Amino acid sequence: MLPLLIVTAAAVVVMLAISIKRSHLLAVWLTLVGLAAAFFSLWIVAPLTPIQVTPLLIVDGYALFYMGLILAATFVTVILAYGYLENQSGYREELYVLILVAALGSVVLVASSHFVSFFLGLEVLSVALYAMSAYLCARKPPLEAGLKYLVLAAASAAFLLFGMALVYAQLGTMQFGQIAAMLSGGACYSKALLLPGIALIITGIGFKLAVVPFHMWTPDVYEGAPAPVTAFIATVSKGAMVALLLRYFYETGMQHLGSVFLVFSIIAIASMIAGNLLALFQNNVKRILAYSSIAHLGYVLVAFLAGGTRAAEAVTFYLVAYFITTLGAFGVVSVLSNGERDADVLDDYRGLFWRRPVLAGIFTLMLLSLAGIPLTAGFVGKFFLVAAGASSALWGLIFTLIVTSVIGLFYYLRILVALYAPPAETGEAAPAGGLPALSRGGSYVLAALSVLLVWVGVYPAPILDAVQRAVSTLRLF
Amino acid sequence: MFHLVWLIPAFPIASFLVLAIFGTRLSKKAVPLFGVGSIALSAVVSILIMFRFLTSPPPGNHYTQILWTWVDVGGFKPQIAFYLDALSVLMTLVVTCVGFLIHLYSAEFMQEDEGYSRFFAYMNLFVASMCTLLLGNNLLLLFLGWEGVGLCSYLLIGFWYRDPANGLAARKAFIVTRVGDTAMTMGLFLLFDKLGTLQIQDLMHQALLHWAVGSPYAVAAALLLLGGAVGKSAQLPLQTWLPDAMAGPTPTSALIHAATMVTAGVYLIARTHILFSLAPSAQFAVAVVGAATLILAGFSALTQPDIKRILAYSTISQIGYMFLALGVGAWSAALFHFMTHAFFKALLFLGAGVIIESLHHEHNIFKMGGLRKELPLAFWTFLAAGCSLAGLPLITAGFYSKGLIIWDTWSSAQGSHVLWFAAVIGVLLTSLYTFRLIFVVFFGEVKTPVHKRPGLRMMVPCVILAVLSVVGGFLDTPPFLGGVHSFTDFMHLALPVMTEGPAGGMTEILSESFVTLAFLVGLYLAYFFYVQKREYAEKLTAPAIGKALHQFWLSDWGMDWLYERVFVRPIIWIARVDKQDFVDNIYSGMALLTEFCYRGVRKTETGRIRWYAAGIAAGSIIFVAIVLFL
Amino acid sequence: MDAVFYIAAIVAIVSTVLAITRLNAVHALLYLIVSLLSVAVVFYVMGAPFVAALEVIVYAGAIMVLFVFVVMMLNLGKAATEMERQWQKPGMWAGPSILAAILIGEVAYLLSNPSTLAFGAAVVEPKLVAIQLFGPYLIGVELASMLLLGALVGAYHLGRRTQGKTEK
Amino acid sequence: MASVPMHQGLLLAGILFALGLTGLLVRRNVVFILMSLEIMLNAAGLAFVVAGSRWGQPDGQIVFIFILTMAAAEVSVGLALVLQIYRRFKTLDVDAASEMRG
Repeated sequence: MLPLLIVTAAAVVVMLAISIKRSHLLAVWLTLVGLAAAFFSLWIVAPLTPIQVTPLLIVDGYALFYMGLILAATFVTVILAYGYLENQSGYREELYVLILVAALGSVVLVASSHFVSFFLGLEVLSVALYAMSAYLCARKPPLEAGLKYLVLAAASAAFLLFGMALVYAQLGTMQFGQIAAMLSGGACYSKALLLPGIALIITGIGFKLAVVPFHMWTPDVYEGAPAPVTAFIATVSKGAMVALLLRYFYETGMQHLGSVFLVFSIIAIASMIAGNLLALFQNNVKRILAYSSIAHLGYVLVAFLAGGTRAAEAVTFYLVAYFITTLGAFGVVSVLSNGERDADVLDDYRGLFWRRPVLAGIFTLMLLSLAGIPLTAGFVGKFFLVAAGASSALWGLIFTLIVTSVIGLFYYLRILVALYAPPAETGEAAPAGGLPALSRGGSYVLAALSVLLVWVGVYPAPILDAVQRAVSTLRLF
Repeated sequence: MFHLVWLIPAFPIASFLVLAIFGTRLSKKAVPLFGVGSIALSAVVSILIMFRFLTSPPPGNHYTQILWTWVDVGGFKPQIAFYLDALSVLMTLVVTCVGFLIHLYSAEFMQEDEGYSRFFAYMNLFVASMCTLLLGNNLLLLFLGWEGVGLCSYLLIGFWYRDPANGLAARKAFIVTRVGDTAMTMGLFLLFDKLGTLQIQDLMHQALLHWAVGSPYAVAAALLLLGGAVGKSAQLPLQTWLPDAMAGPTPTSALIHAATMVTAGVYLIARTHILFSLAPSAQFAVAVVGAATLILAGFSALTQPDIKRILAYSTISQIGYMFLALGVGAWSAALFHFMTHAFFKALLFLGAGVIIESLHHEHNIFKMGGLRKELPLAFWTFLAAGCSLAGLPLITAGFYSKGLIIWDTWSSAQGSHVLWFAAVIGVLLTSLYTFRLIFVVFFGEVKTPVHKRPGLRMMVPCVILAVLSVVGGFLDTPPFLGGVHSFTDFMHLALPVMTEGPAGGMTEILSESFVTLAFLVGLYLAYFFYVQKREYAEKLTAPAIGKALHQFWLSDWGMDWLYERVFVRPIIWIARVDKQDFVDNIYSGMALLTEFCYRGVRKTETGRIRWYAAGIAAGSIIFVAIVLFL
Repeated sequence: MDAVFYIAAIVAIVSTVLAITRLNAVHALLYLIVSLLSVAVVFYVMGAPFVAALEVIVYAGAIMVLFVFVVMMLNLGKAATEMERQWQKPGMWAGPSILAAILIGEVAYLLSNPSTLAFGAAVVEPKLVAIQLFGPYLIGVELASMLLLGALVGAYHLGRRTQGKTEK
Repeated sequence: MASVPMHQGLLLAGILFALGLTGLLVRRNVVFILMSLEIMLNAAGLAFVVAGSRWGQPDGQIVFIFILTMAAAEVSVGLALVLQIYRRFKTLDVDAASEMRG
């Protein structure tokens, strides 16, 4: 419970600090300290786990691992946001309150063991995200993104709630553990309400994961939202949802129900295909990353469907790699953005190598990792996904994964080609000394992420160990 | 002590990262501090390890340092682990020490170049990759290093990328070696598939268990690995990239294209020697490739006017000797020649670099002359190296290492007299082209004035290498000249002893005499044509047949011409004819289909919230229907 | 009591239909309030008096007032209604109506299952709800408070009229 | 006291939910869209109360309270956004907010 309390307290403290004295730096520092404290409190809590905190939350090794991941990613987001917002006019401090609230929601999600905490965590996360996406409300795209996100998220939440109500009507309990017990208990439960309920819950989960056919908001919101917020949506909110998906379905064993398995297979295949196809000739880097994230979640579902400890490990490891890579990629977008607009058009990256070689190198690394080239974290992650899928003989899904990965290479290479293209010979080719300084925090974070990326790619053992220990606490159905 | 082995590649890698990231911001002084210092540290570590290995060898004469397991999935668990035995210790020592000297030299040589830090970054990455190649305990790690050195070679050949010719040379090197690498990759897959491991020692053990001598799998695997080795080591028929690779900066040529990378093929074959002994026919192929290469490259070297190309062909030819030795099972002789060759060939290139620098980047030896007095130190060191290359009897290292190979070619059970004869002819050719080079460049009248003299940082490495080129040979001498066996004994800790065959009327002393004779004949011919009667040399090429032969050898036996005709043009022709190909339609059709699908799915991204909500609703309703009715 | 349920249900459905079809926002809101009130009646019939009261007070009261407030602020008058008339073409109803019909069909199908599910039918007293709410669901209450905090900060930030251009 | 089968309650919830969904898909005015969302959420809450009533548990009502809270939060942020959008886009047409696509 301690990490949750600290995050909550941090949000309140930051808000109070803002009301007393507006200072961007102070708000950032308070946020960072709060996140760091929450992160380190994980170690204090660790010896006490697993512990069931009221019926709503379960804090076990698995939850702690994902909490750590979420808190670390939030930490990175905050640093990126600081550099990003320094260039913006208007009030900036509220964003940190929202980020902390969103982090709280995600942390609740990964520890949730009850429909109520599931849905409340989700909503705490979502409500903060609406405001975060539309944060720069002096511009049109963020407003549009915020509106789209709000309407669709609320609609999908309604679906989710209706599904939960159906499951509850059928089983009379909302706790995952008891649902599992009932499902294994006997076949006397007619599945009439249960199955549609699950299907509607999948809608809610699928929306947050941005998988086909619930994916269409993704590119618009990614494009419109400020780059650090996009990084947050792409990592934290999805990661928390995947954690919940694993816990909910693995602990109740629902994915083994034939038709549910079929539904997930359709989603996975459609996501891999549509995500990769849509990105092909896209010229907006943020949209490319959005589409590629759709595909990546499709890959994750392949391993998810495989089931078992091995699959949970593969998914968790993949998420770690995906977090590092995605934060890095959006981090590059974020540090390149200026006060007027985000650097999201492919032309912004043309010849970047000649202007900012190190940044181009980092971006290259991130893209290679997304594409799954060896010696990067992305490769090892994808390797585990395929291995997990293969161990359950999901050949159709693996085949799709591989074919679509090949298609995926194309658009990653398109960005790479642009990065290394000779600098445009236009009139504005006078960047000598004219390059604005990059935010220092952002640069350090990017450097750290790239080191981490290669480190995990070359020496995955420690992370793998941690993942294995975390997943071992998951009570599989 | 041995557990420090990971530092050997770690130092250069660290320095590479520093130079790559902060290179442009470092001062001119700091760059060599990192670039040269890291290699110096690596060299110190490898010297210490060598010392330790000699004084108190590890149990079983090998040591494995497992750093970590990369991934562990279903039996496939490549480790990041380093393996030390006599072979890898020796080669690492030579690579780091010679590498250090060349780096020191480059610190001055490249000083004026705008890509100073970039150069050192590439060079350091190269040393790191090379050490990974040598020390890796499994074929995957070895392959990583293998590709790493290939990449660095590519980057360094094309270092002066503004000249398109350099870019072309780099690409040629990359593509030609890639042909070999493809074969090698297939070999790796074959080995992993059949034997289920990539760890080299396990692999050899499994091969011994499962495969009989001459088993088709062993032969196929050995031949595929040979393909890789031939590409990397510029042996027939994939030698054509090396002379063009001279487009790179001269220290690059010294380090990569003479002393280290090109011997990776030798290392690979020596490392997998058990596999080759299981495949006698493949091993014989190694010997034949080596013998043929050393002769052909020797002839080509005779005709070249460009000083670096002469040295390049000479390198090809000398590696031919190593292959020959490997092919007849004289494992330690090959390694002995590798070591001495690293010394004198590196020195020759460095000397060539000194000459080229001091003559306004002049490469043509016929525009040089009389440099003996102008650059005395360069002359003497170059002479020492040249004599070593040619095999000046008794005092030079080259004589001992080459003599050993030639004698082993005769005396080995797998040797043959024809191969021996070819090797002796090779000595004659070597001697001839080496002294042709020396006489033309250093004697006669001055043709181009010297405008710049090398400094200390360039000459110190030359002198050290000159000493090594001479005394390096005394590690192993024939019985009638002291009979020192320290090198061979050391190598036998890791490599098997050669099986002797019937001597057949030849003795070692007789063989060495033939070598001496061949050396003297070559020396005399060179003296005759290039000092006494210069005009005769031109007359030789005057008649049609002479001219044709000259042209033929100059163009490397028409290899490039041949490849152009046999491979490049037909492929282009087929490609052109095949434009409307049926199979092609499938691919372009797939691309079109993909694009069509893209246009289709893109239409779904209308930007309208209501449409998106409809998507969610429809998806949800369909899924409910699926679970309800299925 | 059955009759009360059915009447309330029919009123709810009809008023909801009217709410989503009205062109004038204020009219629509009034229908919506009627709908919510009838749902409150349904709650009461089903033995949940506490949430019935909440439905009236919070939903029909507070939240709808918020809507009315915004509609007033935006001053959507006759012109807006006219605009709505142009936007709302009859054809637009077809697709969504089909989707909705399928959805209702599915609900009906799954409820037509013979395994009859009768109400437990006991009245759940507010006291019991409160005990549960501040017992096992305490964390939920706290989370709800954070939810409102997030919404508060977000709405405050987004609702601000002038983006502080004078700042900095 | 009640003898209405649960079916009827859930059916009502389902119908209301479907109506809300229809409104969401048809209306172009942002305010109407938010209203439709409220209808859907309310329907979900109704379903929970019905389910809780079936089991005679207070849990369904508790979830309804949380849904109420959430609806309030959504509406407040949503309406703030509507005000902002009206200021920038000078319209309440959601289709105007479709500059990003493709």
